[in-house]
Amino acid sequence: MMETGFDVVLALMLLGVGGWSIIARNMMTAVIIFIAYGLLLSLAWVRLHAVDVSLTEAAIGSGATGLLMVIAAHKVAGDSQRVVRLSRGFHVLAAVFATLVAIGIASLAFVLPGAPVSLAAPVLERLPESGLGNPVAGVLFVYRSFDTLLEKVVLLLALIGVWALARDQDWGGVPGLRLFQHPHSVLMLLARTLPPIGFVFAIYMTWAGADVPGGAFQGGTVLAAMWILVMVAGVRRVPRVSSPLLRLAIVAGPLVFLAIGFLGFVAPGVFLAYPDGLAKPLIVVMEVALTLSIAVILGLLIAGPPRAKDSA
Amino acid sequence: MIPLQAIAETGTTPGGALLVLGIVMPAVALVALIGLGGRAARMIVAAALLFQLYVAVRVALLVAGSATPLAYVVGGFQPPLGITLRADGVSALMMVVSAVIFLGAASFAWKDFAQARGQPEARLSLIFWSALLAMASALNLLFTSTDLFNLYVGLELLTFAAIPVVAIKGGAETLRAALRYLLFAVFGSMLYLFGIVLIYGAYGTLAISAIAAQVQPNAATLAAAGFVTVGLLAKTALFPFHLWLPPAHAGAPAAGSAVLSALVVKGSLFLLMRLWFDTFPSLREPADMQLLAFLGALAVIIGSVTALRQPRLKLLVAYSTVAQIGYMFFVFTLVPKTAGDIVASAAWTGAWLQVVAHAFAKAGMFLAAGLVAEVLGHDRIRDLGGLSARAPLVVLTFAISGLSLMGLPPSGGFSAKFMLLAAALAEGHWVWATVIIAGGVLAGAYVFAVLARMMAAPTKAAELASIGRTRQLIALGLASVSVLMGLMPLHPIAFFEIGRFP
Amino acid sequence: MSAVLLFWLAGSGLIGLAVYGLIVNPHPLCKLLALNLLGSGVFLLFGVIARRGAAAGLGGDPVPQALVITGIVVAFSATAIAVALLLALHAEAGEASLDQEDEEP
Amino acid sequence: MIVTIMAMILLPLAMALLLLSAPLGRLVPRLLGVAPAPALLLLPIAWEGSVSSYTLLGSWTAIVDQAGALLLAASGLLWMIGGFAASQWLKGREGAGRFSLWWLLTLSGSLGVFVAGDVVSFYALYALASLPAYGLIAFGGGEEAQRAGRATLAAALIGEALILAAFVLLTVEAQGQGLAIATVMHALPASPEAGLVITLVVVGFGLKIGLFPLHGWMPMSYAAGPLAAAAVLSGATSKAGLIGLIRFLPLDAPMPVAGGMILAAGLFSAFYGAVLGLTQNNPRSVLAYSSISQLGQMAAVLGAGLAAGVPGAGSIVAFYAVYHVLTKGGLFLMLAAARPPLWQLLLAGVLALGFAGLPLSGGALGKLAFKDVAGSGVTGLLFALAATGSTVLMLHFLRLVKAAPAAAKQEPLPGWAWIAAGLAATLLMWSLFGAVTGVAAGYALKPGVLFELGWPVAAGAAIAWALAAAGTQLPRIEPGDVGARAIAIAEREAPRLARLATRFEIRAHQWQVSTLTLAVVLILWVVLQGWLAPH
Repeated sequence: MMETGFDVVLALMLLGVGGWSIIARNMMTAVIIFIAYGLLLSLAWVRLHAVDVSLTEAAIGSGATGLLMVIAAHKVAGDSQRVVRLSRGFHVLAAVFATLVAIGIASLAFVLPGAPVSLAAPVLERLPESGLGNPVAGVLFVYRSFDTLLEKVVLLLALIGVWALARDQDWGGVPGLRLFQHPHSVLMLLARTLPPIGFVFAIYMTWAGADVPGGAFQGGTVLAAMWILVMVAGVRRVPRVSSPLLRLAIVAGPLVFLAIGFLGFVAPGVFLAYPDGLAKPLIVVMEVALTLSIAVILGLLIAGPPRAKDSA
Repeated sequence: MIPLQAIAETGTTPGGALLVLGIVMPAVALVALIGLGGRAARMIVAAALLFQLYVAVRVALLVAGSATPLAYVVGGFQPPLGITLRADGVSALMMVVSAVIFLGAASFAWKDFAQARGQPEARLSLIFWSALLAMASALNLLFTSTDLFNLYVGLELLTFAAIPVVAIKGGAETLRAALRYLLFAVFGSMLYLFGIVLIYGAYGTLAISAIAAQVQPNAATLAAAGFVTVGLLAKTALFPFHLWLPPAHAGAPAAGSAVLSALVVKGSLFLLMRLWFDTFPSLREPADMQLLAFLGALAVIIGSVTALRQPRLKLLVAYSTVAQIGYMFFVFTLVPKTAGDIVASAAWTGAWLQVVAHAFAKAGMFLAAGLVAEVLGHDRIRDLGGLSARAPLVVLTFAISGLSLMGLPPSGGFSAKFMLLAAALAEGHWVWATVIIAGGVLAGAYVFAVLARMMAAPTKAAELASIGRTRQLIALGLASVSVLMGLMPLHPIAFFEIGRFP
Repeated sequence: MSAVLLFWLAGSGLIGLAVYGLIVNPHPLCKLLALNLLGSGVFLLFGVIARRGAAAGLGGDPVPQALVITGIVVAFSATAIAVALLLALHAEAGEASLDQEDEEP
Repeated sequence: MIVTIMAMILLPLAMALLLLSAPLGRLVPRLLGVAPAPALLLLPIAWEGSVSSYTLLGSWTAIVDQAGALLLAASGLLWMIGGFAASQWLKGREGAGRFSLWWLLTLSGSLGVFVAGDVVSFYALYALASLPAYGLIAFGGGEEAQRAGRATLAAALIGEALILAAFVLLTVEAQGQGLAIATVMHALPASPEAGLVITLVVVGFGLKIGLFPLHGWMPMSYAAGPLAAAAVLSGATSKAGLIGLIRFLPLDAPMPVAGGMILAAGLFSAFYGAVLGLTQNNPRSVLAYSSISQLGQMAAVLGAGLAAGVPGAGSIVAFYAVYHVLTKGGLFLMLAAARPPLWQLLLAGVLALGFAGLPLSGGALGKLAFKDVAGSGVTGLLFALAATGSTVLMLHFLRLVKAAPAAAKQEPLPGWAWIAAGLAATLLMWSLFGAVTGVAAGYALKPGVLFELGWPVAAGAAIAWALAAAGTQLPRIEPGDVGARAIAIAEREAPRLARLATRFEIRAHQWQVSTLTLAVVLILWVVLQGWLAPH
């Protein structure tokens, strides 16, 4: 009963806060509400028994995404939003169809096939082969490691996408974050308040997954998010995008991942399969490299395209 | 629980590893490129794309030789736990087409995105070549993966690779186009993803073969199919979801536009066809398929007319893509549910011929448009006069690409149109037949409008830049493929049918 | 009411809100925010599906959970590119707006 | 034979490709007359009644029969004469390369279409005969020329569309047995879509031969463009439409209704062209209306053949067309000279009145040839009256030529060209008559026959004299009359519609509209699935 009550409140808050972030007039307000929403969502994930997701949501979905949007909102705050004035009728029309979509999806809850389907049992059944304890990590690094590999390529591409926007004369320089170093900006406030929350999550993660190897991945992303905040606060300098060391850090994870994938061709004879008994050590090596790369890439994504060559 | 035994043909076949290489090798090249920096870019890209062509041709030969699809179980875990790659006839076809066009576009762009010797890494070089490699990888993934979530990652990879190509030139208009493209495409992806969520909820698997084996027309599945389809429509830029396409395709560098128009929009279209013909063919509701055809018809008519009224050549070509995509959506209503008869095969072959012919014609046309802009320093259609004297090969390229777009024989465009029309008329789809024919007239009008300007006397003496012969020949070569396709007999092509799910 | 149903309804509502915001909110940053909200709603529904699949001693089906993690990273990548584009557009045009000047040719 | 056919189609295309190379390209405009040479190798077939088919490349096939060979012979000669004339005219002219390109493309299609043996190659060559003509007509670059070019192109594109529909229907009705014309036509009479196919064929090819009311573009386009171009377009390429009718009307199966309707339409066109031609004072327009009239008569003969089921009607009409090909082309070439001397006027008069069947002229033989098909009685009389109309029209033409002011635009075409064309026409007609009809040419000299041919001409001359004597002033009607009006309306309305479509597109590609539509389509999709599905 207690739990249901909590869930009801949480669900209502999610809707309320999410809706608020949509209708908020001021963009900065909307973004900050969105970050709060993300934290609420992490709670919901815990309630859904998905702690791994909860951590990822807090670190990336709310933290890193929120940070990016705060930066953006700060910069474009002056935009007049002078655009096609939409008529009231159009608003109503949009609301009607959005509501229809929502109602349609909601109604599906009652028509999903009665007997829930699940891959939990097959996942657990073959998990011991890999030596992993966390079934989510098992999916990410064993059964569907191909997805995870491609996801790393996606991250690389995101970096290329951000770097594409540099001016030619600035290329090779340092990503610019200087504008956000005003000591009293909202950002600084966040930079001080968010790390402890992230830290709490990191502790929770460690506590929940004491012997669970999959924890390192989420931990890495949480720490990456924290590193970003530290960078923004100006504690650490941002490296040049052309620095070979930086490039190495960027590709280390994907490179190790690919190498282990190809190793599979040699040892068990299948791409992305692990040699007998070596699964766990290989995965650990991979995760260490990935943690580094993820942290660096996330940091660079938030730092934005290089600004000027000689700013350092 | 999961009917594991219901999953047919998921084992690795001989040569299946080629499918992995097709996806992974461009990724390896991408990692090497970023790690080593843009200075080594072109060598890496050349090696990767040549290897890709080799892989594609090998796959096609193996599929054709055995008349069965290739498959590879990644990581050794069969669905529903793991991911299987699978190449049937159309996968192999598209792999070859994309490998050839990538090579063509890369050779065309060879000089534009060069890296000066001894200079620090240039932005253009790193960005363009990285994006090209990522697109190549993502497309092969879309052509061969049979896991719906894996395909989602592929779709996103493709979009993220396309964005830098659009935005690379900078400038407000281009950036705006890229942003529109990204936001709209991500909207589409989210709808697609929700469809997948429903499918997983209903079947506990994301493998196409497993879903196909147990699909039921229940509410969840029907809604899932709707979300997935509409999401993919947004990514394919079917009218009126094309809002991002013309500015994005017109704003990219010529080689980029060629790849975007020829291949990238086909990625999500391929997936759409994979879904409706392989995953849940039994759910093809005539009313819904008519809705797709209706939007396709709007695309053909409105797209062509809008193309006719564009002041700039690249925009005209981009709107022509909007129109040509429309044709491809007739296939959903023209291939009857009960496949196997000659009408179904004709429509099926026609649709794929249209995809391929358009790919080559449009690649050639965009490269030609790029050369036009280079020769004249602008691409205003009104002032194209005198081009035929200065750059006859470019005009020829435009003309023969146009031949295919208008659907005049001999060209792949004609064969495609002829077969689609035959299927439409045999089934009594008079309205769609009329649209297909009217689209040809309108295409003729916009192609001729441009050709007439190109052939006209120069409007004013202008400083003309010179363009290399090699790039003209590359453009001409790609366009010629669309014409040579017209020499194939007008029969349903058996290769396209290899490995279709029953 | 079970948590499963509750969060399904919440997710549906979030998707509806996000779709509305995506259509009518003019500023690209607002659209981006709506897209993220949309994504979180979709992920939440996937989480509900995972929770329904609790079996074999696990609190939820680990496959959807893993997929959501991948999805979140992918969505973040999109956000990163979008923000960079938006800021570049803002710097270039003085204002980040998606509306181009549509003139009658 | 295959080599000859391939050479005939490919030589002009190869020459067109040569234009791409700067040094060799400069030679091409001088060699336009050589391009149709391979066609002349096929000349002897015109005397044979045999039909043979060849596989050219893949599924592309050629068919050589008497009807095609007759048209090919005449057209080949005209293209050759016109080509030599054009080469002379092009000397040192700006845009010679451009003109040659359009010329050669049109030439290739114009000749190739007569031997195309399957629907695909027919469609391709027909398009080649039709679309590049735009460039020839709009060559001058003036507003009027461009307008004429656009109208011609629009007519050609619409015609192509209708023909494509007909061809695909034919193929579908033939149940995928093949694409050869003989195969698909074999299945037609029994097909439930026969009526539709014939309608599409008549309208589609009718656009090319200027069948009323599809004739509006013809006077416009023949009045524009260089004379050499007008000569080959009016003489040769218009016959692409004729061969289309010959090939794609099922002449071996009697279809009284369809045939009767085509007969009526053709005859109406014949009279309409003759009467409207009188309202023109530009000799080029008069010739264009004469073409409408003449091609109308040819269509009428085919209609009569279809009604009665006369398989040989094709050859007979083609034979009649031989005269028109060369003479009409020749008369256009003649207009190059501002004030021809009297003997030339007389010669032109004889040639022109040949259209009306002036006894002993080549045209008279054509009329005799189709007499049996056209039938006697009322239709026979109507054909005779059409000849009367032609007489009046041609006398009007001669008067205009004679009265042409000295300041009339001159184009330096060689003076021999038109005479050669006219002589070739007459020679061909006399030498072919026996081979086509199976009757010795001496038949045409019999007094009864001479009277039969002569009275409509005499009547026409009388009418012309009466009109002139009475000083009747016919109203001046703009070239293209109702057709031109229709074109003008299309010119006004099409951009308006296009603007509407563009405005719709601009609205549709706004973010909010596009995204809302996405939501609407989503809902609609599910609704359609749920409500209309049988499950």
